[in-house]
Amino acid sequence: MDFGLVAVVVGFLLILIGIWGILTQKNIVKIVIGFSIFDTGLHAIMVGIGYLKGRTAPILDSAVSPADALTSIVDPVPQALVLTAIVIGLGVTALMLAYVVRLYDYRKSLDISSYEDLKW
Amino acid sequence: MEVLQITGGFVSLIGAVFLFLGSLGIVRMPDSYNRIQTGTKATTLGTLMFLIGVGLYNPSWFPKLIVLIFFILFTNPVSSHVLARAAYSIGTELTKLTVVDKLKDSRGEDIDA
Amino acid sequence: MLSVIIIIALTILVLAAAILAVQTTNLVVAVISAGLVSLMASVGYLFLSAPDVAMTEAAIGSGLSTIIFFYVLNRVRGKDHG
Amino acid sequence: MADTLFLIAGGIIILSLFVAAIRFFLGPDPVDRVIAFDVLTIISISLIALIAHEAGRGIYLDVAVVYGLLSFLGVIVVAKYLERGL
Repeated sequence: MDFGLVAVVVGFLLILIGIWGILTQKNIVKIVIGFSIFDTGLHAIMVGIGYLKGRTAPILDSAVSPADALTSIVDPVPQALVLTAIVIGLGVTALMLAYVVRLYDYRKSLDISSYEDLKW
Repeated sequence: MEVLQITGGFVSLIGAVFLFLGSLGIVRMPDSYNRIQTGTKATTLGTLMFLIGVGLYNPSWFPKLIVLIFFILFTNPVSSHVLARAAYSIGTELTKLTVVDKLKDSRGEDIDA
Repeated sequence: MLSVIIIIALTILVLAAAILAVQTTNLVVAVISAGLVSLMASVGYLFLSAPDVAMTEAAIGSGLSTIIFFYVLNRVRGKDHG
Repeated sequence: MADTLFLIAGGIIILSLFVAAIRFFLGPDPVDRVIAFDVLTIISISLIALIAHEAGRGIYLDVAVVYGLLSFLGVIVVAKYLERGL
């Protein structure tokens, strides 16, 4: 059983659930939660692409010597990308929540259908 | 060496049984306070025994496991205490089988308690 | 054999928690379910040989973002939602 | 012998993960769900120790230390929010 393929499939399903939450919910906080689930699915796909079957973590210690590191560790570059993406995702989520607070102070409502200033 | 590994396996098995009993308790208990009680005590003991069993199997991991064990031992009762206090103050109802509620009695008789 | 069973269990729990987070109407339950999605995903990262990603996901996705969400829920506390 | 014992212990841990998740998905009150979340975190710490034992890498135990710290903080924040004091 290839764990990388399982991670890609689960990440794709998480992205679908997140898009479903963003498109169907009326509450603004629920939309931000849908975005957060979308983000988690994206990270699972990126880590699943970098996985190689039967290999171990790219950290050199007593279990993995530097001599045979090339044939026994997984690809470390997608993991480094995902580390950056997680932190950036936290920043984006915090920015969206700051806008939620400002919108609530403006009109005292969390329902997305009560903000219709740009409708015509 | 073989004795140490088999001892570690048995201790881990007992810890896993305690974890299962704790999680069975939060399904079967009748109200929130009983669930807090069984979900904290039994699972803390189970986790400690499982980590000690893993440490007996691999003795070189003991320093990291000692840190983890002390951390769980100190923080887990605090969180359950804070949660039980919050559950009482927002008025979660007790089960019908409750015999005595000493917090309500002591709050009833003197005001500044 | 054991790792395959653990992977199947984690998959079921992640998808069920994500559906509960999107579907429920109580905001507290939704935020805790989103935390459970991050928790189970970070156990799953250990099977993909990525302990650094698992550590960051546990610290940020399950810990810090839950704290930020509850801070915001405290600021926007109204009468129509918990 | 010892490997068989660890295999049985792993099976019991997976079973208890599912049993605790039942209370998480059914629980009528938010307090019940927070308790189930706490128990799921504690079971996950044991699961991480088991994965580290199966993989033979001691570096995986650092993830469990981070878990222990943050479940504590998360539960306290939720309790303070429910108590209207955050």
